Amino acid sequence: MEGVLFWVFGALAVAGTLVVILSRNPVNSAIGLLFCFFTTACLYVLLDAQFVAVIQVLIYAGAIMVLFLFTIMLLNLETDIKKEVTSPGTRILGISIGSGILFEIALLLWHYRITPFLGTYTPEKLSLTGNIQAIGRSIFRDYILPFEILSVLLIIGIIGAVVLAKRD
Amino acid sequence: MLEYIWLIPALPLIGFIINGIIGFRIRKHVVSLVGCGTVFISFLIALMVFREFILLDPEQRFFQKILYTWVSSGSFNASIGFQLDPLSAVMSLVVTGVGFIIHVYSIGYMGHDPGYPRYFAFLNLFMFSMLILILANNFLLLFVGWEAVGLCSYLLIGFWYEKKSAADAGKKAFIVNRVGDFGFIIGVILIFYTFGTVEFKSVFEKLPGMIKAGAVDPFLLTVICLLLFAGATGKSAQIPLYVWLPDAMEGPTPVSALIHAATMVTAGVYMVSRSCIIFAYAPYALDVVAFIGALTALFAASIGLVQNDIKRVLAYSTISQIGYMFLACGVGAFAAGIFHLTTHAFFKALLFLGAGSVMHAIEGETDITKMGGLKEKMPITHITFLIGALAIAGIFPFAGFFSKDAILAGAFERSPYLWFMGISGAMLTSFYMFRVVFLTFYGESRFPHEVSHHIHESPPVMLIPLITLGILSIIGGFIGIPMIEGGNRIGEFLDPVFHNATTILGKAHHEDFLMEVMLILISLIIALGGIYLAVMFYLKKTYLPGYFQEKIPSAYRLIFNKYYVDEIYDYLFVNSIKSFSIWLWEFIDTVIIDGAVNGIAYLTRGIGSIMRRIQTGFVQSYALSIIIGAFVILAYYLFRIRM
Amino acid sequence: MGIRDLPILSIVIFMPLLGSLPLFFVKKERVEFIRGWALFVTILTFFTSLSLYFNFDQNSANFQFQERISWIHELGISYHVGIDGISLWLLLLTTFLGPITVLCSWSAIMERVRDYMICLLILETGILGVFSSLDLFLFYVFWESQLIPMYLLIGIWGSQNRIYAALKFVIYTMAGSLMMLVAIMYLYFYHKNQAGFFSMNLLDLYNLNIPYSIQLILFIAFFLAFAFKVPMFPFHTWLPDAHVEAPTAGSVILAGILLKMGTYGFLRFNIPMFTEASINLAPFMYILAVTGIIYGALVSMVQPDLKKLVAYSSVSHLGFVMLGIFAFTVQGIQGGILQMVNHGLSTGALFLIVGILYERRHTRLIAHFGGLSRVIPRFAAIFMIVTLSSIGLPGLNGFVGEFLIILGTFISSNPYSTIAAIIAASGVIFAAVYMLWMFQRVMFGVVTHEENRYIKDLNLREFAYLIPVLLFIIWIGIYPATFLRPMEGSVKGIVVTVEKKMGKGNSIVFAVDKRITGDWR
Amino acid sequence: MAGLNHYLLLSAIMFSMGVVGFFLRRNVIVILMCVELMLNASNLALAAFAQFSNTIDGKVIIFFVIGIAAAELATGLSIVICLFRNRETVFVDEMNLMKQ
Amino acid sequence: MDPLSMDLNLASIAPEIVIILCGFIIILLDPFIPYEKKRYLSYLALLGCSVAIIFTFSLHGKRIVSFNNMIALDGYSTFFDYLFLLIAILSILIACDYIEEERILYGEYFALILFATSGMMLMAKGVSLIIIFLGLEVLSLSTYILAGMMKRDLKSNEAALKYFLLGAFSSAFLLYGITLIYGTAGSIDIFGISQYLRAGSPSALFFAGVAFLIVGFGFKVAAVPFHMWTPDAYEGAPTSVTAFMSVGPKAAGFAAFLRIFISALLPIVSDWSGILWIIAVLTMFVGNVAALVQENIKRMLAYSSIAHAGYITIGIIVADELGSSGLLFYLLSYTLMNIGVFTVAILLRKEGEGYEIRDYAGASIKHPILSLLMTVFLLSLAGFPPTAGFMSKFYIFSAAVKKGYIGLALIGVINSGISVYYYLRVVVLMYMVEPSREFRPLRVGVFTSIALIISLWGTLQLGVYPTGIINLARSVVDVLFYIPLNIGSLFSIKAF
Repeated sequence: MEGVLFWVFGALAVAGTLVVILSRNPVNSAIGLLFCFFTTACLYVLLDAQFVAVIQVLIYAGAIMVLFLFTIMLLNLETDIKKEVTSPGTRILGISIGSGILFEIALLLWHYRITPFLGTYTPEKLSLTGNIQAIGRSIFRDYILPFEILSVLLIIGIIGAVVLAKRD
Repeated sequence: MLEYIWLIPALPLIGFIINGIIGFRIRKHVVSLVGCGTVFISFLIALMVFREFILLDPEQRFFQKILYTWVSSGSFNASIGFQLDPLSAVMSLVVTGVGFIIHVYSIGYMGHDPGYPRYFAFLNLFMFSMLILILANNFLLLFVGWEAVGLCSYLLIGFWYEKKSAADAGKKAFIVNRVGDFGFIIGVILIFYTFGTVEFKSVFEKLPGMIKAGAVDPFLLTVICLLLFAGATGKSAQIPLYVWLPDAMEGPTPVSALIHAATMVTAGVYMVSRSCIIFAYAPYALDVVAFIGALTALFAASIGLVQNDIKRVLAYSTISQIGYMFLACGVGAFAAGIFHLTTHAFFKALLFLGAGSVMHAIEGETDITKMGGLKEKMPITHITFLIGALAIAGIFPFAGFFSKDAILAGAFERSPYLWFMGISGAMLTSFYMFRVVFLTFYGESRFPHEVSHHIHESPPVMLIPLITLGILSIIGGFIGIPMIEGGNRIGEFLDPVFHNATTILGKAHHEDFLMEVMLILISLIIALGGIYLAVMFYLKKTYLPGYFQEKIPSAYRLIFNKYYVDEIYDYLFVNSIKSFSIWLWEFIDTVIIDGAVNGIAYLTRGIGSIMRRIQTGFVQSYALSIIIGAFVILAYYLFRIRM
Repeated sequence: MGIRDLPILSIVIFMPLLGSLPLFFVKKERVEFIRGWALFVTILTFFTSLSLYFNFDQNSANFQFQERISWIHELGISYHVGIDGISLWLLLLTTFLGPITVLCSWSAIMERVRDYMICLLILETGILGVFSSLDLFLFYVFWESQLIPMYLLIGIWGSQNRIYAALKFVIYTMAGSLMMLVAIMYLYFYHKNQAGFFSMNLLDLYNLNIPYSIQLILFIAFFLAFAFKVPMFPFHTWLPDAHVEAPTAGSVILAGILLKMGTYGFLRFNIPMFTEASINLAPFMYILAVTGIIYGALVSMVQPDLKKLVAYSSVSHLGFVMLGIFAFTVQGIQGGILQMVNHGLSTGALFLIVGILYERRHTRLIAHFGGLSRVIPRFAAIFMIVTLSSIGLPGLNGFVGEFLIILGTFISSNPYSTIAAIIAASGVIFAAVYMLWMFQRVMFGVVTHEENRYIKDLNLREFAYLIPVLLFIIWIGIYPATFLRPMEGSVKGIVVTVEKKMGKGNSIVFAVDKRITGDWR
Repeated sequence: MAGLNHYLLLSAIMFSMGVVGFFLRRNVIVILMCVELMLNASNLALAAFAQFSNTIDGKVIIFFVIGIAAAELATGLSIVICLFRNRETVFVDEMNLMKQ
Repeated sequence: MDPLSMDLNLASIAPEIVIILCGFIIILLDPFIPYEKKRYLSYLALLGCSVAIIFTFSLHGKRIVSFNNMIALDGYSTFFDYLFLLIAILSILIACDYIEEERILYGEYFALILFATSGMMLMAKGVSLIIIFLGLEVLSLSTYILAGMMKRDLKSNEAALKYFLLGAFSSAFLLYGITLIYGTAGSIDIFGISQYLRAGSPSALFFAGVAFLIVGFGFKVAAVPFHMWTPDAYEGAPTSVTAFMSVGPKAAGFAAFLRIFISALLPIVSDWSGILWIIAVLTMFVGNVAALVQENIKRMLAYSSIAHAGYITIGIIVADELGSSGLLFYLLSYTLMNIGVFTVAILLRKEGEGYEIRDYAGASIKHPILSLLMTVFLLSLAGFPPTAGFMSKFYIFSAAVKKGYIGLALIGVINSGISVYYYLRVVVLMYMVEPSREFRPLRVGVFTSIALIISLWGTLQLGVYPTGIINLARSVVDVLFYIPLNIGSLFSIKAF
């Protein structure tokens, strides 16, 4: 079952990314991205990361996508979709170099099966204590400093938005 | 007194310093006084030294005075030191004596020249250098004098530097001399390499022992001698480096008399005689010396036959006469060479001064075809000049007769061919000398009217030197009368110097008396024959020169143009080197070396421009660069792992 | 407290630099004061440096007046200065030329006098430092730091094409010295590996035992740096440009001292440290040196520009120096060092003379002159003497050096040295050709350009700086012992080092020496 | 059952797609979306790694990555808006005032 | 949740906290301060930096690992704290006059500089990849905004956008690399990674992670081929920001780069030194050669900064204490001389952001002192003794030679030979060419003067007598090489 779901969601996620990079209309790209995010969230569930899946939907699909769409609307971008053209040469170059990197990673994966280091958070243990609890404990204890730094980062983002997007 | 021999060269140096630094501020007669006075005192000292010297035993006639160590480096040592032996004693007398006479003559001759103090300064400097040359006790100091006289020659030839030909001639003299000096200095170095010293005394004393011990390669000695002789050919104007001397006549006539006739040009002879022992052990080199000498004697005399410039005729005659001296050295008759050097100093200086006197009278004209009939207007000049001509032609009892005869006798002993060359040269000599005499002093005056009007006898200050030298030319030969026992005083006096060399060369056995008389007679007849021919050509049948000129024009032109040697040299060396240099500069320097460097710079900038073009300003192309970078690094790792 | 207790060497080295500091605070309009001050500083430096000579122990081959202070302790770098008989003369030559360069710029430099004098003074410190550093790092620091003042001198106060020339000068010199930097670093770590501690000290590095193959590479690295500086053929093309464009003082320093840094480097570093490589590469050096001698002379002959002519003649003269140094004989090396001094004096004086002409006529083309002897006789006399010195006339300085070099090379044990000496000696002929021809074209003949008729003869100031040079030219010519004696010990030290490495068995140098002592009698 | 490699491959595909999109698209906003895709790919890989290695750090890091993405995006979009005000364009190929 | 079990040592990040707080205070105060008095904000910022320096100083010599192996307070990070605070102070000092003239006096400017500084400090202090990544993001975001702060200026907008897009792109790579390393090594702190590597040969995917790390850091330090953003971003950004960008992010990038590659990746040094070798060589060549043909001084300095990144990279490749301390020393001297150059470039610029190199022609006549300073800084950049530039090049190249990277050292010196040309070109123009324009009358403010004096003094001090700094640099890098089997054993002092 899980395997099937992985293939289904995986295929959908790839389809979403394809929409993002192939659609000439940014709104369509945004929808594709949204689609991709959703399917990724589903994959997170498959990976026993339910909390992350929720966050993914809330922040990515909710907040970030809205930001994207607002901006697209604000800048009224649909009018000049036609400008979005790339020469075939560029396209071939881009696709080949992209698939080159993909090919390289795949090759690494294919030939050298990794045996990951095994930690203590077995699925059993996680289901015992609860996924969210474990993550929360981790974030607010082990990862307290990154968490605080993230807050600074977000404030910088706000300052940036204020400084740059404000009309003067 | 011997202690003070360093004063002999030092005094002219003082004169040079005084005249050189403040000469242009002090009055003319002070300049003359300083110029002549210092030389005169030197002469007096030389005389006194000589007197003291002659009182010593012949074996003890050697004296050395070392002032200080000049160059000392590692095992090499050369000092500023003077040595007195019979050879240098004779030379110093000749140089200071003749030098003084010519100084005095110059007072009159150069009287109206604006560069008067400069002239005397240079002349004094020359005296200093020449005395260093002959009094030096080692090869390096000799070389100092050697070069310094060359410098003075350069300065004095180019005395009238505003005349391009004079400046050119000076430069030519210096450079041609340098070519010879190149050989000389290598020779000196080889001497040091071989003997470990450059001091005359130790070199000459070491040599026989080393030969005996087989410690020295005879070939090396030959090379040394040839190199030294190369220096001599430069300084003494022998084939192939004689070309500068005729041009050197651009200088003032007293300079020609002093430097280019009496003293400096004979330095080569002096040097070869000085090194006679080395030469004695290098018979091949000696043969070369003899052959070059004889060849030069003949060759230069042949050019002298047709030259019209009075000083140039005398110049070629000088070359020719020095050739005789080398011939003497080459055949081992060193004493005869020095003897001829001395007499030649007298009569050649006389001839030059006489020519100068003539030129002085006729406003610098030097072309003998434009002269004539000066006999009446300048009687004393005429007489003295005639004495000089007779002396050089080798007519008994004039000085040249004895010295030339001694040389020819030596040559005959060595090889009849050399003798024959010598005797032919003697014939040519008497012919061309009397050609000059006849064209200048006899016959019709060929001067333009306004010139002949002014012709006058020279002032006493010029005539007295002429007369003095005339007397010397007459009696000078009697210091070396051949055949009579004890007559060859100069030979005996010089014997300590040359003894070893002549012994080695096996010249001990004496000539048969009859043979000697025969030779003397032949040479006398030949000389007289030359005079007779000159009489026929230039007094009796004056059409003859023109006739021959038309009959064999190519030979005439060849000789008249001095066998085109100057032109050949110009073509071979001067021009080709100049164009080669320009090629070096404009091609090697500019195109190849700078081109390579600029090329690299250009290439670098080119690459920079390409990079600038890659920097398109498009974000995507920048991203592409990152992607390619990532791709390559990944590929590197893939490759590495697979290995 | 005796004078030997004072850090006299450091005082000499840094006096010009310290002297330049007050100038930063002087109003630039007060040119007379600035010139006077610079003159005062340079003269003071000269006299102070004389005390080095008077306190110099002539019998010692060791470095004297050594001062050593740890500088960068971690890297084993110290401030270590000291002089031996070799550097003594170059040091004195530098301080001697100091006042002369100030004097010759007196009226030639009218713009930015203050900056100019500052550059001159800093330059002097840099050069003095190069000649007295015993620490490789310190040496390199001084070596590079004299580059910039010189660059500015050429670039700011030069003539039309100055920027190109200045850049060429810097880039060429840098190109060479950077290789040296890497080699220095290598040596440094080599020493660490061999001796166990970091040291940049020359005396420590002398004791290194370097395998031949590495020596070869290091030799080449140092060679590049020095060959560019000397400059040896074919690295010489920056020199004519730099000389032509530089102001007179720049040319004087360039020719007089900067070029010696290259030859000095060979003597101080290449030969003692990479002895085997030096011995084996000597024929190669001969080829370059001899080519330089002949090439420089020939090209010099056809130059239309006075300064270019003198510049190419420098190539020729420095070829002699290189030849002598690589002869590995006492005579050769002593001659080489003496010739460095000689060249500094003679060529320096030639540039002064060209500068004097340039100041009066604003041209350096030989064709624009002619017949000057009549107009300016005193100038002519001095010019003549300098010319003669340059062509190596006996009795003047050039001869002693050249003769010793040729002699030293000739008797060297190297099989190629004889032929090299002979060819080099022929260079003397060419020297006469180009110098005399130049002299003739400038001074002799009749005045062809009307402007030349009114040229003024030397003034007192010009006499004041030419006469001392002349005095030394004559002094070295007639009594070189003053100069040869102090360097003897150091030179012998080098020769002994080389001969040790050669192996006594097959040393021809020794054979020659044996012959020289005359065992055959 | 999908293994770690499958997830990683999927993540790599998404990452490469993001890279390709970044290279190909001209619209700044879409380019930003591509960056988001790349970050998302990382997230997927993180989650997979965490799951298969029995650690929790990966899943925590995702949390931070999402935060970073948000802050980055806010900044990026404000730059875009600022630029749009002056230039009236969002196409990066029209932004090359500086090139040499 | 037990608070005591939290490994929370605030003291170890005290300077960062001070800086960030100071930034917040400035932001908060900004709206209440009238326009004329905004300058006081800069005093505040300087005060904050000074306090941070005092805190850093009080932490000097301590070795603390805290926040669950995320932050290491040790000599290395202390050195960088000093360096970054110096950069912050200098940037603030040179910015005041400039942003007033260019009408960008915002409290935000200083706040962002401070935030960026805190990001840099975290990058140096972080021993966990996540901290380093977050620090980098803090730094980058602040810098993107700073670059775009001249909102009306098209070039500034464009610079910000390009920098941002490519920065985001490359940080995605970096993140992917971190992910892969985490996945294979099972740890994100350098101790864990190092242990993983010493346990045996790493998994192949780990190398992909390393590759992406190189991409990410390569971008940050402007190494070829990840350098293309540099000229555009430098040219477009306000010059005071460019000055900051040219030293700050580069130093921070190298701090993290070195920490990770030495502390964590030293066991596989042979696997990355080759790559970095090529990158260093390319960086030096591209930077120097491209700088030869630039007409704009900011662009020229951008390429010069690329070239210097190449030299500095040598310090990583060498991978020993000499190289690492050389890198530290180099960064310090580069900071001083580069800030100096930019300061003079700002002062002598032509009205209206004229930074063409030819605009500097003849500057020495009107502004002799500034020209002299510029010359000193440029010579230092070119590596002439006795300046910091020479000393640092000497240091880093000799480290290369010591390790046997003679080729690298040779290429390095050849490159500094090339670089002489373009640095001296500016000197040529200033001194040897007649001015082509009127230089405006100049009032060099106190702040700017202080900045100039600091940079000049530093440039000369490090060139003439660098012992103290070399000592310091050598004493702090040993921590990179000493990799404890048991973390606790090294960092025995856990609190103070």
